[in-house]
Amino acid sequence: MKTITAAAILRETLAAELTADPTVMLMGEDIGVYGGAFGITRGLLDRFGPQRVIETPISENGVVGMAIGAAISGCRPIVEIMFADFVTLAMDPLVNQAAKLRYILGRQASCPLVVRLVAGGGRGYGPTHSQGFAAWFVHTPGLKVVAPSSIADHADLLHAAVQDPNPVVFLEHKRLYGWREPVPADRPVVGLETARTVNRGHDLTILAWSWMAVEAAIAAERLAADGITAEVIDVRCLQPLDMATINESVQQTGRVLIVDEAPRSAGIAAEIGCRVFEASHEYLEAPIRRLTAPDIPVPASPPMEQLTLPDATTIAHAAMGLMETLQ
Amino acid sequence: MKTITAAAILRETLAAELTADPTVMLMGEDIGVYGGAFGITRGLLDRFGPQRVIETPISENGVVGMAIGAAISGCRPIVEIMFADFVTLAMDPLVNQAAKLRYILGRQASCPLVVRLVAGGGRGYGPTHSQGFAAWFVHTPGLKVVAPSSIADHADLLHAAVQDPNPVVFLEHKRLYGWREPVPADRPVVGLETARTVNRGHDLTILAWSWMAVEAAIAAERLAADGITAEVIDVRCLQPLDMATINESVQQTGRVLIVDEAPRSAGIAAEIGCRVFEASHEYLEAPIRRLTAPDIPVPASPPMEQLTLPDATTIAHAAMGLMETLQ
Amino acid sequence: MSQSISAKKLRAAYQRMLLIREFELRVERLFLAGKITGTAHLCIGQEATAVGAVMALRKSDALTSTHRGHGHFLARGGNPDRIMAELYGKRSGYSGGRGGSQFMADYRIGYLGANGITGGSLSVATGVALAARLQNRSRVTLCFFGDGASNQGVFHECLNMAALWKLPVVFLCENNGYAMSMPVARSIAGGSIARRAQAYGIAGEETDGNDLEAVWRAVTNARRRAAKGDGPTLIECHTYRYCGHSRGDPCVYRAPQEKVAWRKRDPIQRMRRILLTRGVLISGEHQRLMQETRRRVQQAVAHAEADAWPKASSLTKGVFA
Amino acid sequence: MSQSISAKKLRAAYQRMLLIREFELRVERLFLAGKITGTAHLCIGQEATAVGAVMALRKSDALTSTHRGHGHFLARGGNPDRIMAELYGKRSGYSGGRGGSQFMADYRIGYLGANGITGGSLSVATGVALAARLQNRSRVTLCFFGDGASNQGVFHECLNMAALWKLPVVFLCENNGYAMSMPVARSIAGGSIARRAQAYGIAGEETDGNDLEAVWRAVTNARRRAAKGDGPTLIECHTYRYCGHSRGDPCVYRAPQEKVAWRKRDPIQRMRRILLTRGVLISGEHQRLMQETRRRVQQAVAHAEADAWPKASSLTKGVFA
Ligand SMILES: Cc1ncc(C[n+]2csc(CCOP(=O)(O)OP(=O)(O)O)c2C)c(N)n1
Ligand SMILES: Cc1ncc(C[n+]2csc(CCOP(=O)(O)OP(=O)(O)O)c2C)c(N)n1
Ligand SMILES: [Mg+2]
Ligand SMILES: [Mg+2]
Repeated sequence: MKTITAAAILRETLAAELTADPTVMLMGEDIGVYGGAFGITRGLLDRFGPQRVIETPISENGVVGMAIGAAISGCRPIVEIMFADFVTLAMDPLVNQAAKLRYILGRQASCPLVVRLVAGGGRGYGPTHSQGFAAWFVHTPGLKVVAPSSIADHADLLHAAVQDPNPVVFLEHKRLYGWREPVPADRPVVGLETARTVNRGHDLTILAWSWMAVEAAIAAERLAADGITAEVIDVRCLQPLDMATINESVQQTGRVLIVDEAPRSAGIAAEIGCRVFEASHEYLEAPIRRLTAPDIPVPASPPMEQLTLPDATTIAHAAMGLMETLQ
Repeated sequence: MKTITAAAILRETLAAELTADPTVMLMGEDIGVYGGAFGITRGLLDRFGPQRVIETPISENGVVGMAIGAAISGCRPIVEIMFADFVTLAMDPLVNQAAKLRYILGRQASCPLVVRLVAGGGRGYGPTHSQGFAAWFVHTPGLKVVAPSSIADHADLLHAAVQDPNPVVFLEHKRLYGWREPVPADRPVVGLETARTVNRGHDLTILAWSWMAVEAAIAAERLAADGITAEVIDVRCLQPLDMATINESVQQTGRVLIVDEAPRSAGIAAEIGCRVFEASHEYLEAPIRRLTAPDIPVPASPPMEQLTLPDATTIAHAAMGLMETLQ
Repeated sequence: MSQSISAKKLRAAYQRMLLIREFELRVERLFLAGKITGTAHLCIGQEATAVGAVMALRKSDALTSTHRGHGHFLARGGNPDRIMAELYGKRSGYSGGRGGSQFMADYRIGYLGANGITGGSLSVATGVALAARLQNRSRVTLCFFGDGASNQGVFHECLNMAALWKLPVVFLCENNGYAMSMPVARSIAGGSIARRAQAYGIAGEETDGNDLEAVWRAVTNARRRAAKGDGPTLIECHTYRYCGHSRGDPCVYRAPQEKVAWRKRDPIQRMRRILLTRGVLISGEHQRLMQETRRRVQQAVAHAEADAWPKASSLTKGVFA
Repeated sequence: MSQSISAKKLRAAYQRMLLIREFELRVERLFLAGKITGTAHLCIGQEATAVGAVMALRKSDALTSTHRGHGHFLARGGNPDRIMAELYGKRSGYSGGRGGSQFMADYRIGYLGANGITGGSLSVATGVALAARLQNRSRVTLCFFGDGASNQGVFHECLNMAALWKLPVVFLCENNGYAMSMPVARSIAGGSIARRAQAYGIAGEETDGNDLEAVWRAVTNARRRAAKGDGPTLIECHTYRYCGHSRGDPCVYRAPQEKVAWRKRDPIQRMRRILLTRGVLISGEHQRLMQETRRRVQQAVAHAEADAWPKASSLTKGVFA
């Protein structure tokens, strides 16, 4: 089985999509010779030329709006937003145009747009280069939202996102770019509304996604050493949510810990928490627990940033606490 | 006791703030002779002149950014965003600048900015003129978020917002502009972190804010006729939340219905639901219930819009359902 | 370049202008009567710009509109029944009642839609032009926007990119003197929108937006340049809306004389005089055309009145494709 | 207008340029050594623009900076110890370690801060200028931004408003030829940033950004106009960054000869030659100044190394005032 990083598999996938479908195009800042700030598009300009790999000025609003125009014209644009933080400049086209076209205009309009956001903290990039805003998009009807964790999922969900006829916000975590995992060549097809069970367990369910799913898996190993078996589910598809998989697990374990590195208030952990509660409250043996960042901007200082974001240690700790609680 | 509309009391309050404090200034589109799209600033240009009532071109991003520049220079700008939907264009200055200045730069920086958003549906204005995005701001550390319902609160919370040294997102519901209520002249001071108990009851707690609190109060009257006494709490301050008031009520009634006209997923109702659960789960006699809009854009067609948004009827119905459920 | 429009086309254009005028006047009354709720922005007085520009397009071309979009839609051949039904929020409306005045489209005729966001269609249109380039299609995209919209940042972003990449797009600013209550003199630094083209090294042109032929000529030339690969053009059409910005606008921000002066330059009357002079229209024919037009509008109203509301069960359907 | 800078000031400017150069070179090494993490954008090669522009300001003036802000901060008198501590994420940093390279400020000296958002300071600066107008203060605001930032929509919005209201702001574009890897030739339609001033009817000027005196003159004149109420000026300073865009940029997008050519126009060497010619600096003095400067930078590093981390208990403090 080949071992590969998220950065490399994203690059391979983009190349494969560009090869397979002449309507696929990339747009973004510095995605040409530079290969994008994180090297994801490296080499693609050379291979596919400037008609397919369109390097843009720094104009996030205009670029996302243009991608919408291209998408309704039969192209499949994939836009890279260098840091998710900059999507604040493109909320209007995403929310007021892309998200609404299909519902309002009906079948005549489809908007197969993928917006790749480089999200998340942990690299010391500071308050305006460490955000993700996934919750905003989940709160925007008409957008699909995906945040892969496993390396294989980076390929499979990106492929699914490109194939999808709807606008998809695709969150990539910068800490995963250099993360390496073996990836089987033959993999089942993955849909945009599916969660992934990372490992089985019966004591509690840990729900996480993106980088936090990696931390959760590490936490689960540590918990196992203490005799606690945690079922880790990589939620990965944030809108729509695969509540069936989640509820099935929770109804077996009776305990659930939801982990999100975003600020706590009105985050996705709250939504999942409510839905679990709504569907599975009679199975709960302990209160649902959220482990998130506090409601603060992400500080740049490395030790402060570390304190801000959940990690394997704090996840394991929260899980232990949960095991001690009685409903 | 004088009876007055939200539009009129907002106008009075703006005038009072402009009079009391020479650093207060208004910015926005058509806020001059036109008086703003909803007439809130009518007459203020005449009274306070173009130095204080600054009519801007259609440049939401630039205008909110400029207001930040003015705020850190010792002014107290109040920006009107004609429809909340257009704040999508100003997310960058709000989120990446205003919200973070204090936490990052410390005491040297304060940003006493009020951004007034004309929010909400129910007027047939269609998908791009009926949103509110309150949940986005609640999810943005460093912003305070307020959404008054009572007419008095429109004055008192706006006053508090203007006095506050932090950026405050102030959501006004367009359906309240013409709503009229008696307003006592002598009122206690109201803080930006307080909920308001609209009426007492012991069977269940209904949590709502903005226009939904009006609908909830009407629902409570109908429920009373059926022998159900609902305690209605106007949450009104959405960030920070007054969980003390909310939990106290829930712990007495054991049942809670949270009403929000925004789309369901990752909305404020989810956050409140989780917090109630976290603090009060052992008091709950029935599962927490959320009544929200479905995850769809707000349709323009009047009957469809009505089906989309919760109202007194659906609130009463949900409350009855809740009374029949057993934990 | 000197070009002229055939008599037949001129006549058709005149009829289209009448249709727009009568449609809009009727919508105004329907609002006052409470038959239509929500909001709508009427283009009474601006008909020559809509029709003159759209008739310069080919069938394979595309156009994007604004919040003030009924005229553009009708100019492109939108069905008055379905537009009216949309305003009523009825089932056969272009958006099945979901969009209302500011959110309807007919992609089959290249009408990519009104837009509730001021400036919102600038980037979409530019992207459509980009796609046409990539797809090697001969399509040119016409982008309507207002003087107010030209102050949005995205205007700058799109003109820059369209110019850099010589995209086949025509930016047409309907300068009606005001953005809601904001006069151009207080909102456009430097005074001219067309002149802003120079900043991007593209062609810019001002024209009389109440002169159908002038608009047609300007757009025809711009269209040709765009199609040839010579890049975008920014056209500023000077025109005027007689009506308020939207329902309930008392127009306190403009002097009554101003409207009177513009009435003298009414695009429809002017066109009528020209057509009579040229013998394209014969005396008295106007009455007949008016009657036809009114009947057509009445039919649209009757259609909308009789149409059903959207199905309640459809409410949550179709969010995703 | 012909003006000149006193010998004393020129000397101080030269020293400030040296400080910036040495500070940045040191930061580069600290990154490579893993002493500093996160990111930083260095302004090596652009020192004349920073120092020349800032020295044209008065004490009561304000300035906003960019992601490439160390030079602007040092030019304005920022304390190297606290800047370095901020890069380290330490407690005495200007933002207590919370902000890092792209988010620090010292309001007391009118330095309103770096900005992690390309173009993010344009509106803030314009708003500061608006406030100065309302407050009847004589303050002029200098707004630094890059060629890349000039493509953000907010550039257009702010230039328009500043021009309309004749705000006391000086927009200074540091055109270093690239936005990250994007060359100006492929990103600025029309080719000139300064010329975009015409669109707004304001003064625009190009100048050699590696010539401290030229920059100083341009900003001095613009400052005077702004203070007099004559409105904003857009100044485009042509300069070059020797270093990569940020840590780890291999600069594949530019030819090595280009850098060589720009080295010949190095702002510091050029200044040294001039000062020597004018006798402001005597031969050999440069060595001494360099030593002093290096000591100063070393002191900053030592300070940052010795400084404590922020208190863990402070993590959630201070979100609100
Ligand atoms: C982003 C945004 N800001 C504000 C509005 C409210 N608004 C609708 S139309 C309009 C005026 C537009 O002026 P202009 O572009 O000149 O078009 P006109 O109405 O004159 O046809 C305004 C401010 C909006 N719809 N979208
Ligand atoms: C809104 C936004 N988009 C993109 C970036 C990423 N980015 C940081 S600096 C930069 C290049 C800026 O170029 P320029 O304005 O010319 O400044 P320079 O780096 O050349 O000093 C980019 C693309 C950002 N920080 N913010
Ligand atoms: Mg206009
Ligand atoms: Mg640059």
